[in-house]
Parts: sequence; structure tokens; C-alpha cells
Amino acid sequence: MFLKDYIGTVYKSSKSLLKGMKLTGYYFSHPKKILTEEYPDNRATLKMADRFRGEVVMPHDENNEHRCTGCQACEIACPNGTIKIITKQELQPDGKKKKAIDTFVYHLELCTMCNLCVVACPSDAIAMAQTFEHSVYDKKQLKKTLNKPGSKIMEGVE
Amino acid sequence: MAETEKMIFPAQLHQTADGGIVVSKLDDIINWARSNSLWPLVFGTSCCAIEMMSAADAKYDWSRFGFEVARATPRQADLIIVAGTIVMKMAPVLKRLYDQMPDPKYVIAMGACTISGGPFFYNTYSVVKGVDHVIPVDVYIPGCPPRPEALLHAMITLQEKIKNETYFGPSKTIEK
Amino acid sequence: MSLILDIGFAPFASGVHNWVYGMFGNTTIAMIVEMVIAGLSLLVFLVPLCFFLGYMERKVAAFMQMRLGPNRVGPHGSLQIVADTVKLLLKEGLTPDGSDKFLFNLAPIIVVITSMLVLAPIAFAKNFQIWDMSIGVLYVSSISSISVIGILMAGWSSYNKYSLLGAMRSGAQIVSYELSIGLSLISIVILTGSLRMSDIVMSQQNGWWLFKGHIPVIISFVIFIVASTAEINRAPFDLAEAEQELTAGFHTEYSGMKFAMFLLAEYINLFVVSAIAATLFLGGWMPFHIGSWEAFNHIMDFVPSSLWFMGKTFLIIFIIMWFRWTFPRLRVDQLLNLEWKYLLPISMVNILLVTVMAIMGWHF
Amino acid sequence: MTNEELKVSVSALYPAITFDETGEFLNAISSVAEFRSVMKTLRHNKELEFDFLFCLTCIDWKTHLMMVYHLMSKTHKHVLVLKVKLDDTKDPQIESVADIWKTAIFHEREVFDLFGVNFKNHPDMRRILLDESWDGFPLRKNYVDENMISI
Amino acid sequence: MSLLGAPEVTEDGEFIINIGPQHPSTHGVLHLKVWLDGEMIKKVQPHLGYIHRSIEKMSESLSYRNFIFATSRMDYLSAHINNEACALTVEKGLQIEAPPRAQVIRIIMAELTRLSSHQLWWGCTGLDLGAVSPFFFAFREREAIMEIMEETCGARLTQNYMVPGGVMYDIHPNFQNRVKTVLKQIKENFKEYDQLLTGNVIFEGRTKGVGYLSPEDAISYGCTGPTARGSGVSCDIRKWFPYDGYEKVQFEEILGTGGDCYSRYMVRMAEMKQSVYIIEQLIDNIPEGDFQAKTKNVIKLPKGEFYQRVETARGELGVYIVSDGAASPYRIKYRSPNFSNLSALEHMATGAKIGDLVAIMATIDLVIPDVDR
Repeated sequence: MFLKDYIGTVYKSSKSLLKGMKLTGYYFSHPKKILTEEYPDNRATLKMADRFRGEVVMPHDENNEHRCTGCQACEIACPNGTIKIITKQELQPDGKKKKAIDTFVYHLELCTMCNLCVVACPSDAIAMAQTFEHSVYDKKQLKKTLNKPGSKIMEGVE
Repeated sequence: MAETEKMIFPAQLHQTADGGIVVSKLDDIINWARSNSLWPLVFGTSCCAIEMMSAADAKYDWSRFGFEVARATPRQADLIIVAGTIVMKMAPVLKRLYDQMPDPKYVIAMGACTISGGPFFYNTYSVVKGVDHVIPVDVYIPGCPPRPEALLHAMITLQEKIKNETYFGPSKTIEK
Repeated sequence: MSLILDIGFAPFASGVHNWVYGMFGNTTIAMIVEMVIAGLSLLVFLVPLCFFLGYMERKVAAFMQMRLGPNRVGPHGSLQIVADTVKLLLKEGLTPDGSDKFLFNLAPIIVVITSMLVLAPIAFAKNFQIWDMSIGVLYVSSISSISVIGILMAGWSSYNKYSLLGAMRSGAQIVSYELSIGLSLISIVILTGSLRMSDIVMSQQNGWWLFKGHIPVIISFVIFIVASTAEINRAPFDLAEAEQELTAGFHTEYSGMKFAMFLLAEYINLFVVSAIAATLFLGGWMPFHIGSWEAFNHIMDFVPSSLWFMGKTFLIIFIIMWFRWTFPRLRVDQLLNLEWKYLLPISMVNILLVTVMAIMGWHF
Repeated sequence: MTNEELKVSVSALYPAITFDETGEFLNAISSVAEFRSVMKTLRHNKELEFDFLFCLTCIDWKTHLMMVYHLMSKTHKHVLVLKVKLDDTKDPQIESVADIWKTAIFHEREVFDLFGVNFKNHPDMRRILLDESWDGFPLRKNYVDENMISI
Repeated sequence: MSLLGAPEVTEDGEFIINIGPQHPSTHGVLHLKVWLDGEMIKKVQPHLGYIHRSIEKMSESLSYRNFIFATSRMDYLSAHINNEACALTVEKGLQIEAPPRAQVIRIIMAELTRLSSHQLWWGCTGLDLGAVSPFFFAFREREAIMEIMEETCGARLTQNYMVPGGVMYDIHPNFQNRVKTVLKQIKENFKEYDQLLTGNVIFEGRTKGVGYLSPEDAISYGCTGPTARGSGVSCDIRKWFPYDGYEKVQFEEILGTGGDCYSRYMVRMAEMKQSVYIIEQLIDNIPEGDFQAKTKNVIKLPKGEFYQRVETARGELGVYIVSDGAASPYRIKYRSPNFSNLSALEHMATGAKIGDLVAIMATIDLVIPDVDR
């Protein structure tokens, strides 16, 4: 009886081990099952999902105009102070003064890509971009100004 | 990323009458070896560690670059990827691990928490606001957490930095 | 190319031998010079071999795990290990405070030297053997267990608790598994009637022991593979350096060059045990022959003996790598259970069977 | 048991306990003196049998601290929240329940760490999350940290 | 690496080693002080706090919309479920309910999260026990789920998809098809999991009878999730206190009997199948309608206390909000599953071997940032 158990154990154990080896052996002999995407070589074809959140950008049109009114809704919505908006008073043609953005400071090093600012924005001035290659040698370069130099607000955006 | 083509060996073939001689600079070979054999220390504190694991998995597979030899002991590691928040209690440990690593050693700060405290920058009492307060950092990758591809990009960026080092003589500076 | 290898090897070895002895009248000097030449040529042979084994290991692992493995450094990543080695050579070698500096630095050297010593009686090709001693098998089994001294030394001198635990595990492991290795080797010695490696190879002229020795030899072959995997500390028996338990076990404190020597020793060991298994069970450099199929045997003879040897060795290396990338690690008590409850009793019964078989002349 | 039945059976045992039913669960407010015996009864009484302490925490109401114990019975499937008011904010003290529910060992250490409540007869009263040398109790409302940056 | 350098041997000849804070088997930064007698563990003392990020304090100064994002970083493997718990608590305070479409999306997302979390756990269990290949097999399916997440939520790991009152935006048009293909693939690959690890004699030897936790101790230590269910303690919040319409779907609460590592392992393996089953029921029946209930721009909870329990991949997460009527919570307490589960480690590991400690930690499935918060 003891011997039967003993041989049974040896048999069962060896079988379970061989089962595992069969699986790894199968994948070894089927190189077509390899899943690897070769990242730096596939950059031409690599496409992120539409909703992928890589960084906050402020789209400008061809006239170097953006849609940001400087309402600071995004600044309030941001949970960790990633966005700082510095506003200025701009003289309108009709002589009135109007609030406009001076600099839209965006701290990429703090940003968690939570999308709350984009949701909060009433005028769709900011969006999430699909870029992700942000590596830098110097941390200071991660502090970005989103409005391009000399840009101004689009007509009709309140 | 300036060059994406694969560099086989940092040398030129010098043509002579019968055959050729492979000519190379010692600096180039050293940098080639170092940059292509970055063994990371297994060091992940939070979410970014999962993306670091993803970078090792079959889809992204950082073993293509020779990074897959993750060492559990700092003595055998060349690179420490700080993946996750560093808090006050952890900072001395991180410093110690860094000191235990043999030269040359490199640091990648992965994710917002590591670079600056990120989501935990404001109103927290225990988070170190940037790992560069503790150890010197070579490459920063923002993101929360960055994609595995972003980590690979950071490692390639680091490789480029290493390739511009000089073993004999002053170091060159590069802009990125 | 392969033909040149085969024809070239044997005359080359004897040519060097004759030349050296002719050059120096004094045989002592001639012997020393020959030893140096043999040692150097071994090194020249071993370093690329270890590069290849390292490369192979990574590629095998990668393919079993559905990934590509190294492919960016050199053609198909083949220079990856070269880069690793150059880097390790240039890396700072730390000796921790509080460690026993002499032993700490000596340990990797001992490990490498012992693993290289075992190469001496192995026949790499027809008539190509460094030292065909009369006690070949005994020599192999005794020298191979010395490497544990290096590991114990490394673990003890590091002044690190993980290292110490790893070294102790390694000690227990080698002491146990040495028994089954010895017993499984003895079964071949019984069948051959000689401890000399060349005799063992020659005895397999008509068929390899694995095929003509019936079931007992197959059992001892399996036991040998399992036990030798354990003896060279490879997964699933890598308790001495269990990464998840002891960070890096006995070599936790080693860095740079000294760590590279442990890696080198690991691969030499892997090669050595596979080579011994190939010699003893798969006929060494003997080509594959089937009884009376003259035409077939003739074709087989055409393949050079060195290729036969390497082919068999690498087959076994692959199997050992296959183990590593499939199985979970054993626990200490499981490890000892496996040896003392299963491998040892089975190999003892097996020896009995082999002896009966040899006496009755049941093998072909 | 429903909240109403719970209220009846608990107040039958301890008439001094007051109840508050504004929330989802039944809140029972006990005094510090009675606290330990209340907890023992809640755990061991066959009808109540609160064997699962799923949440243990503290609230700093500036004037006083409030210990909150969320208790649940696996057998009877009812939930009770027991609260104890600690008036002494300088050196708040309360009996430990670590021997009744082992999960309290960690949770009480956490409360000690972040609120500075001292648990009497706790097997291992040390800080758990912060350094031993940490100054102050960060979740108190009056905690000031000059390193802390506010938005 | 050891934090304290010098070898420490107690008077009884016990050997003290420090596992962590940085160690491959602790899955993060946990420091375990282990008293050893040879290979045998005499005592384990967990030292926490190496990733204590003061999320509770931070949340006290964030608005009810903003505090959710930080909880993704607690148990980052069940980020969705953590966010869901917070959203549900706020909804409870506002006395609103997410629209049916949002509820179904939430359940599908939560189950996908659970699936991916368990897959990662499975790979890491293999890795901890010394088998490297399971890690890659597990990540194959996990990556497929991550892709779905990315497509719909916009991020792979910390999705931040839940908002009070529903979900942030509607599912991606591809969502249903993709989920179905991935589920099909996953169901096929369960066989491979069994081949590689479940039936393996070494694996069984390393987990069977190791780290025993009795049902009474499991309850007393406050263990929840698969850790407690492995001991046969019924504690699935989805069954006990259904939320987000879990009462409408059919699934089984998996209960183990052994109380050992193997039992906990089997519970998780079976739970994966249950998650697939839940998603299969819902994926074709996502009701039409709004994905978000109307909420005010600035959410203010009424005065009072709100407690919401959900079942994450690791056990019961409780979100306890004390509100004083302001726009940000007065006090938030996260009752994290791992914190309680970890407290049982000492009980389980005493008398085991070092190798067992790794197996036990693997099957408790610790996520350290969730312990420390």
C-alpha cells in the first residue's frame, strides 16, 4: 500500500511538472505568439487611444488665437494646484477694460491627468493631448506656459 | 530621441589594402556598454511600480534593451527607477540604497509624486516634495503614472545622456 | 567549417603536446607549459561560451514568455552580454565595511576555479581532452562539491544576514544532492566498469547508455539532471540566491567584477554538468548510431564529433533552462524532502537494479 | 435585528447610553467609564454578538475628541456605531479593546499615531505610520506644520 | 535591504532579519522585522508608514469633486472601485442615485478592475514563489484590459472615471465589442493558469497548509475579501450590502474551506471566473440613458456622517465622511482592507519558514499604499 502511494505521488508530481513544461515549451516553439510591440521602432504606427490623457494643451488656431477667457475655473477644479492663471486687464477697442490671460502656467511635473480641468472649462479652451514622451534632464523644463506668445482670445468667446 | 536606429557597436571600419581594421574610442565602448546594460534596482513604492512592471511585460518588454536584469540588491544595480511617492520616513532608506550602489549609478524619477510630490504636493505633512531633495536625478518623466512607453522613452533618454559622458576628461553637456 | 573543427581538433591537441615536449627537454617544464596553454585555451573557449549561454538564457526565457528578448544591442541582441560584461568589469567593486576582506575577495575566485577544474576530464571531441585521468568520474564528483566552500565563504564573509542564510541553505543543499549525483554516476560506472571518461565514452560506441541501458539508466539520468540542477543552484533550486526571499542570497553584497565572476561560475557550472550528463548518458562525442543501419550510421559519422558533443550538451542545457523558466522555487524542507524521501531511495533501488543488470548482462 | 430592536436591547442592558439615529446606522454614545464593559457585552452577549469591528477611528471636534467604533455582527447581520466622547484633548485616554477584537491592535495604534489618543492596556502602543520621533498628531485640527504648503 | 546594519542575535540565539522596506517580496515598501530560529519564523513585526501619504488629511481640504482622485493612489490596483466608493458616499450624502446606465457601467468597470487586479496578483504570486513565467502570462490579459480602460477612461491605471452622480463620460463605442473579445480570450487562458501553477506539485507543496487562518481569527483580525473568504468567512459586500445594482446581477460568493494559502489562491481564481460571469450578464444589457446625474457645481453635503462599504479586489473598503456642511469634508476615514489584512500576517506567519512568509504575503495580496494611505 505504501509503495503504491509512493509511486502514485511520484507519478502525479512528475505529470504536473511536465504539464507546466508543455505550456512553456509550446510558447517557446511558437514564436508567432510573441506579443512584443517594439516601442521606439513603432513610433510611426503607434497611436494612443483618443481619450488618452498625456498632458494639458491649449489649442490655438492658425491666427494664434485661443479660447481661454481666464475665468480660472480650471484652476479651481484642479485638485493639486497644477494650473496657475495670471490675468491682466486688457484695453478693449471700445475703451473698456477686460480680463484676459497673461500667462497660463501649467506644471506638468505636478499634473495627474485627472481631466477635471478639461471638464470644468466652460469655453473648451484646454484639452488633453495624446503625447507622452515628456522625459527631460531638467525639472524646470516641465513648467510650461500654455498660451503661445502673442496669442489672443478668439472672437466671440465669452 | 535623436537616433532611433540600432547601434550595433560603436566603431568604424578602417579600410586597408587587405581587409580592414575596426577602430573605436575607448570612451565610446565604455559608454556603449554602460548605456546598454542598465540593470535597474527593484524599487517601486506605489502606482508607478505597476507601470514599471508593465514595461517589463511581454507587450513592452524592456529586455529588448537589456534592462530586464532587475536586481533586488543595490550592489548589483546601475540604475534606480524611483517609481512612486517618497515620504519622510522612506527618504533615509532611499538615500541609503543610493549610497549602497556602486558607481556609476543613475536615477530616473518616474511619475509626478517622485518629481515633485505631484498629487501630494499641497496639504500633506509627510511627503517629500521631489526626490531630487534626497538623491540626484538624471531623468524626469512626468505622468501619473507615465505609460510604459514613456518609461522606455526615459530610459532611452538616459542612454543618450550616458553616451555623452566621458570616462577620460571633462564631461560634455547636452540639452534636452 | 565543421569539418575543419573535427579534423583540426585532435591533431592540434597532440601536435601541441609533441611540440611542447620536443621544445623543452625537461618534462616538468614542458608539463607546466602545457598546463598554461591548456588553461589559456580553456579561458579563450569559456568566455565566448559564457557569453553564448547568457544570451541563450535570455532568449529562451523571452521566447517562453511571449516576448522578444534582447534585440537591440548587436545583431539580434547578441552583443548584449558583451555590453553587460564590459559594464560589470568597469563597475566599482565594493567591499562592505565589517566584512572579512580576504575571504570576501577570495570567494568568487574559488567558485570560478573549482567550476573550471571540473572541465579537465571532459572529452570535448574525439581525442580532445585535457586530462584523461583514470578516476575521471570520482574526480568530477569530488571537485564539483568544492564550489560550495566558495559560496559558504562568500555568505559568511559578507557580513550580511541574507548572505549568511543563503550560504547555509546552499550548504545543506549541496551536501544532500551530492549523494544522488554520486549514485546516479555510479550506475554508469557499474555498466562501464571504468571510472575513466574516455572508457565511458568508448563503451557507448554501439549505443548511448540512455538508450541501451533500459529503464534504470533512464531513471538515473533523470535523477542526475534534477540533482545537478540543484547542485549548481539553478531554479527551481536557487534557494541560495532566492531573490524574493533573500534579495540575492550569498552574493547580495557583491558588485562589479566579483559579481561577474559568480555569474561566470554559474554558467560554467551549467555547462559542466550538462557536459557530464552528455558524456555519461548520451555518449559524449559519439555520433548517434542505430544497430545495423550502416548507411545511416555512416551519415552520422560524417557529423564532426565536437558538434555531437556540443549538440548533446546544449540539449541538456536547454532542458535545465526550461526548468528554470517554468517552475516555482522549492522551499527548504521540500528541497530536503525531495532528496531524502524521493531521489535517494529511488537511486539506491536503481543502483541495485543496475548491478543486477550488469551482472546478468541484460544490457545490449 | 433592526435598529429599533437593537436600541431596545442595548438600552435595556445599559440605560445610560444615548442614541442618535440620524445616519444610516444606529449610533450609540457611551461614557468613558462604562465603555469597556459595554464593549465586552456587545461582543459576548448572545443576542448582540458584534464579532466584527470593521472600522475604528476618531474625529477631532476641536473641543473634544470622538472615538467611533463601527461594529457588525456576522451572525445577526446588524450594525451598530458606538461613540465615546473624550473631553480631555491634552491627554485623551481610553481603554483598549485590542483583546476583544484583534484588529483593534493596528487601528488603535493608528489613532494613537494620528490623534494622540492613549489606549490603556494596549499590548504595543507605538506610532504605526509616522516616525517615532514625529512631533504632534497630524490629523488634529490644531496641527501646524511649517513644511505643509496649502493651495 | 536591511535598515539596521549589524547582525542582531537575541539572547535566545534568535536571528533578527529586516525584510524591507525595499524588498522584492513585500510588493512595495513594507518593513518586516523577523525573528528567526534557523529558517523558522518566531515572530514577525510589521513596520508600516514608508508610504504614508496623508491622504486623509489632504482630503479635508479638497472639495467633494476633487478628493476622489487621490483615492486611486491608495489601492491603485482597484482604483476604479476606490473611486466608486467615494462617489457613492457623496451620492449617499446628497441622497441621489446614479442613473441606471452609469450603474451598469460602474459594475462592468469594477469587475474589469477586479479581474485585472487578480491577474496581476496571480502573476506576482508566481513571481514570489520563484516562477517567472506566470507574470508574463498574467500581464498578457491584463494589458488587454488596460487597453479597454484606456480607450474608455483615458488612463491605464489611475483612471479617475467616477464622478459624484455617475461616470465622467460615456463609454467608448468600441467598448462592448472589445470587452467581449477580451473576455473570450481570458476564459480560454484560465486553462493555462491552471497548467502553469494551480496543479503544479511544487506550488501545492508551498501553499497547502501554509499560513493557516481560522475563521474566528479572520473575523477578529477584521480580515475581508479573499483573505477572509479563504477561511470560509462570508464577507462579500456585494452580497451583504449591495450597492450600484449588484443585487440585480447573479454571481456566487466564493468561500474556501482550508484557510491556508492554497485556499486563498483558489478563492481568487474562482473569483476571476465570477467576474467574467458578471460582465457577461451586463455587457449586452447596458441600459440607454444618462451616464451622469445632475449635480450642483459646488457640492455641499448636509451635516452628518456617511459611511459606504464596497468590495474592492482585496476586501472591504469603507469610506467614512463626516460633514459639517461645508464644501469639503470635515473628516474622512478610509477603512482600507489591506490594513486589517496585514494585521493578521503576524498570526499567520509565526511558526512558518521564510519561504512561507513570502507565500503568505503573496496570497494576502498586499498593496502597501493602501495600508499606509
